[in-house]
Formats: sequence, C-alpha cells, structure tokens
Amino acid sequence: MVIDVFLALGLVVLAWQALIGGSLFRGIVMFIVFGMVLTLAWAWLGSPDLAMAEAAIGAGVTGALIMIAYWRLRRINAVEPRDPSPARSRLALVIAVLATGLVGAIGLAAVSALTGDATAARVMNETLPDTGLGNPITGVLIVFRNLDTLLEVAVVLAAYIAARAALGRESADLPLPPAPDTPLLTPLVVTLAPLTMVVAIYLLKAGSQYPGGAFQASALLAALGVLLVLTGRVGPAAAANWLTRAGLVIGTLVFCLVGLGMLVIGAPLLAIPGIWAVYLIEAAMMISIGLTLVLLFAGAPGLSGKRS
Amino acid sequence: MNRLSLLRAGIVLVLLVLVWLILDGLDSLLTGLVAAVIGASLFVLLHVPRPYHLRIWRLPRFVLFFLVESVRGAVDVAWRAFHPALPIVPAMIDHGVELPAGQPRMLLVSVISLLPGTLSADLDSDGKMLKVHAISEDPDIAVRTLQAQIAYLYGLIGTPRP
Amino acid sequence: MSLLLDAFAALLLLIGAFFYLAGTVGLIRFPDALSRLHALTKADNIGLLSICAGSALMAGELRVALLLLLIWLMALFAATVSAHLIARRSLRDAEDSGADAGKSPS
Amino acid sequence: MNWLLPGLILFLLVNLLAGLWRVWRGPSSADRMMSALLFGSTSVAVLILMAEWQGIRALRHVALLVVMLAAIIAITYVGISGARDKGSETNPDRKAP
Repeated sequence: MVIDVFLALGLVVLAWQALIGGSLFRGIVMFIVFGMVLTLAWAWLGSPDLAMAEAAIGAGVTGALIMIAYWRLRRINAVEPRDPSPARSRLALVIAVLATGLVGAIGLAAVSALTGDATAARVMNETLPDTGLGNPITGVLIVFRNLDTLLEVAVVLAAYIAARAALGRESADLPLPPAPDTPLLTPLVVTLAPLTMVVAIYLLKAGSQYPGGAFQASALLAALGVLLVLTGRVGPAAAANWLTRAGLVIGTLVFCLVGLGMLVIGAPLLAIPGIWAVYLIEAAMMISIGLTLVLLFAGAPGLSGKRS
Repeated sequence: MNRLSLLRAGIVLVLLVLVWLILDGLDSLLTGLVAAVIGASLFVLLHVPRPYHLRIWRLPRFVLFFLVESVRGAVDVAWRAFHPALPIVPAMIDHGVELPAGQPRMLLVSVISLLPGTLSADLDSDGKMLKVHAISEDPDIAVRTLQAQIAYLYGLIGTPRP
Repeated sequence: MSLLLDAFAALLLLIGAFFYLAGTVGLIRFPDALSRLHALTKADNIGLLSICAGSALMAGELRVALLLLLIWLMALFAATVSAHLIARRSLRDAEDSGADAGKSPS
Repeated sequence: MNWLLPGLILFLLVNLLAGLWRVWRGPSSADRMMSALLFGSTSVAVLILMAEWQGIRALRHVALLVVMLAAIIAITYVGISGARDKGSETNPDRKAP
C-alpha cells in the first residue's frame, strides 16, 4: 500500500516536472525517468506486458526520439535553451479542468464497472483456450478486438507518411549527430545487436502464451535500429528502396489479407483461422512498426547500408 | 571469411542458443535456433576482425581480480560518500596505454572505471594516452596493474605482474 | 541449512541496497560531475551484483540464476560504456566552454 | 522475512526519488543524464525484487529490457550533446548521397 501511494505520487511529480522543466533538457530527462517509474508501477500492479511496452516504447524509443528532436531544434536555433516554456493561454485553465473531469469520470467508471458475470472479460477468458493462445492480452489484441489493432498498425504507417509529407523534399537533409569516436562503441554494438535480435524474437514467440508480443518486440528492434543509426552502421537514404517499402506496409498488408481472406472461405471478416495466423500477423507487425520507428528517428524516407 | 571468424560466429551462435534456453526453456528449441542463427548472422555482418584473442584458461584469474577490485572500488567510494569530511581529491592524470588497439584496449578503458578511485575519462584519437580521473591519491599503480592483467589475459606477456 | 541460506540471501539483498544508497549519497554529495560518476558506476555495479546474487539464491533455480547473471553482465557493460562516454562528454564540454569540470589545477 | 522484499523495494524507490534532486538541480546536462542512468539501474534492481516478491517471472524479462535500453539512451545522449557546440560552424554530418 505504501509502495502504491509512493509510486502514484512519484508519477504525478515526475509528469509535472517533465512538463514544467526549468530547461528543455531537464524536461526530457524527467520524461525518461517518468517512463522508468511508470514501468515500475505497471510491474508492481502485476502487468509485465504493459511494463515491457512502457520500458521499450515510453522510456527507450520515445526518449531517443525526443532527444534527437531536441538536438535538431538546437541546431537550427529554434529553441532558446533558457526559456522553453510556452506562452500561457487563458484557455489553459478551462482545458485543465475539463481534462481533469474527463480523467475523473473515466476513473469513476472504471471503479464502478461491472466485475461480475456479464463482462466481456469473462466471455473472453472462457473462449481464450479455443484460440490456442495463453496470454489474454495477445488474445484481445489479435483475436477479440483485432480491428483496433489493425488500425493501430495503420496509424503507425500513417505517421510515417505524414512525417514524409511534412518534411517534403527536405527530409533527405535532416542532420544526425556524428557517431562518438571511441573504441568502446564497436564491442557494444556487436554484443547488443545479436542479443537484441534473440530477445525480440523471444518476445514475439512468447507473446502467445506469456507476457510479450509484437509491440514490445518491435520497440526493442527499433531501439537496436536507433543504436545502429547513431553509431553510423546504418545511414539515412534519400529514397526508400523496395525492401524498405515492403517492410513498411507488410504489417498492414498481412493483417488485411488474412482478415479479408476469411471472407473468401465464408468466415466472418477478420476472424483468425488459427495460432499460425497470430504468429504471422505479429511477425509482420513487428517488422513494420520497428522499421517505421527507426525511419522516424533517422528523419529520412529510407535507410542505406552505411553512413558516409 | 577465415577459420577464426567462423569459429567466433560459432561461439556466438552457441551463446545465443544458451540465452534462448535461459529465456524460454526447452519449449521451442527450433524457433530458438532460428533466432540464434539470425542473431549470429547479424554478428557476422557487424563484427570487425580482432587480431587478439583471450586465453580462456586465464579468464578465471582475471574475473577474480576484477571482482575483488570492483568490490574494493565500491567499498572505497561508499566510504568516501558517507564520510562527513568528504575525502575526495579530484585529479586528472594522463596515463600511457601500452595495450594494442582492439579488445585489450577496450577492456582497459571500461574496467578502469570500476577499480578503486579511477575513472576513464578520455582516450585520445590514436589511443596512446588515456586520461584517468582519480578521486584518491595515486591511480598510477592501479592502472599499471590492470594493464598487466589484461596483457596476461591476452597472452601478450607471460606474467600478470607489471 | 535452508534457514542459513535464506539468511545469507537476505544479507546479500541488504548489502545491495546499502550500495545503492551509497551511490545516491555520492551522487548528491560529491563536488563535481566526474566524481559523482565514480560513485554511481562503482556502487551501482556492486549493488546490482549483490541484489542479483541474493535474488538468485532465493529463487533457487538455475535458469533464474543464469538470467540474473545475464542481466548483471549487460548492466556492467552498459554502465562502463556510458560512464566513459559521459565522462568524456562532460570533459570536452568543459574544455569548450573553458569551465572547470572536475579538474584539479595540475 | 515477509517484510524484507517490500521493504527493500520501498527503500530503493525512496533512494531513486532522492536521486531526482540531482536531475532537478543539474548543474550540467551530464549530471542529469547520469542520474537518469542511476534510475535505470535502480529500476532493474526493483524489478528483480518485484519478480521475486510477486512470483512473476516475466518481470525479470522487463529488467533485461531496461538494461538493454539504458545503453542506447546513453549513446543517444552523448550524440546529441556532443555535436551541439561545433555543429553550427563545421557541419560534421553527411551530405545526402
């Protein structure tokens, strides 16, 4: 109980500090620390799936994305290091009150929600064994509410397209920091890369029975991609080659094909024919999401073998 | 690819299978093998051939040395942190590097930070001079001992003493 | 015997917590960035080792012990590399701006 | 024995938030970053203890994940803080091929 209160208070303080930060960099570090404490909170609440996702996406990849954005802003002198706070608006208070009200209402609804027999959770838990899955979270994501998941993968693709459209022709010129020249980096990359690969594939495979799954695995792969980009092993390219394009769409494509294919054989739309389809969809999702995150980090439409 | 690199890739493959076993147990060894092969090919793609390889039978001695020294380092720094007078004398010392480039030198740079009182702060571009930041009086002996230990581990000298 | 083992595991966990505390105290008390880095790197490394060892004893299972060993090795690697990189960075930043980042006047 | 694990978890959490002072205070960005790394390694210890206390194996996998990501965050930091000062005049980066 003390730990619950402590975590909750810590999260509020960190979120506040991340937004208010005296300097922009302090805000970024606070955000990363917030991600770590949120990981601990999910772990303490007994949801390793969410803890993994938060660690990999929240603290890891998003932290790296925000840092690279900070660096690029500093380079073009868009940010004054001393005064990052945005102009105050009178609407702020109204928005704050409304947002608090919304969060409160959702919280109240969650607390007073039915936990008895009529819930979808019970139905799902009863039918889960039929799907061959052991992890209810993967069950929800891929089998029971898979239209949501399909849209999530599509949103990631849309984010890439939007980033390209926003950058236009300039995207090939987005700068990246030079790789630090120390003898320690090569061994680090050479050790981390194979290990990350194995752990990511494990998470993908484990996702059907134990905590893990495509989102966690893709975030880990994206982190590896970020490492390779930062150390100059992989560089940005002015155009996406066919392999990159295929990787970007494969998640949405495979998901749609499996879902539509069910209509052909007379099953409902987006029904999942078996455990193999879960693995297929998850693997495709892993590739697409991971690749998109790396491309967003590199700020380029495509990737090439080596940075010059 | 020569025989030595092939051997290295093989060792990496075995280690990755071991990692898979630690994570997953014996449930799906085939998937694990595929994962390990993908990981090992990534290793082959990324790795840079290294001319020095460690003498495996000298590893236990080094590990022991490392553990003892890093415990000493931690106790030392804890003592300084809790001491009311905060007995810290920060100093920056340039130290010559005798170890060859590659693994031996990298090991030196990383392990120094865990020894009592020393921290590797910078290595100049040709790798011959290491800036060591120290919080106690004389880091010279520590660095020299470590260099000798690493040189011995890689079979560059016959005795682990400076 | 089992009681003795449990007591030993508990002792290891307590030692680990002590070193984490030492790291934080060093982080707060030490006078400059590089000295603070000393405290963090060394104390946290042994703190984590001790906690991993204690936890492995408590779990009493080979696979868990090996996983904890893997975690510690990766943490060791990450900590030494990032300590070196951060030290180097803060040193060069100090040189660029002409400020003093943990250098004695030698 | 029952109080030991939760007690240690709480102790490490308090410890972690004490380190927050250094993130807040700075003064240099290196100070902030190293405290964040302290948070990373403390989180790993907390996750290991939670795995033991709650009997959830997967929390150890979360710990492994956090460890692997810590190095990447550190390298990102070194990259972004490094080229900042010289970036404007020398442009050390690649030109688009």
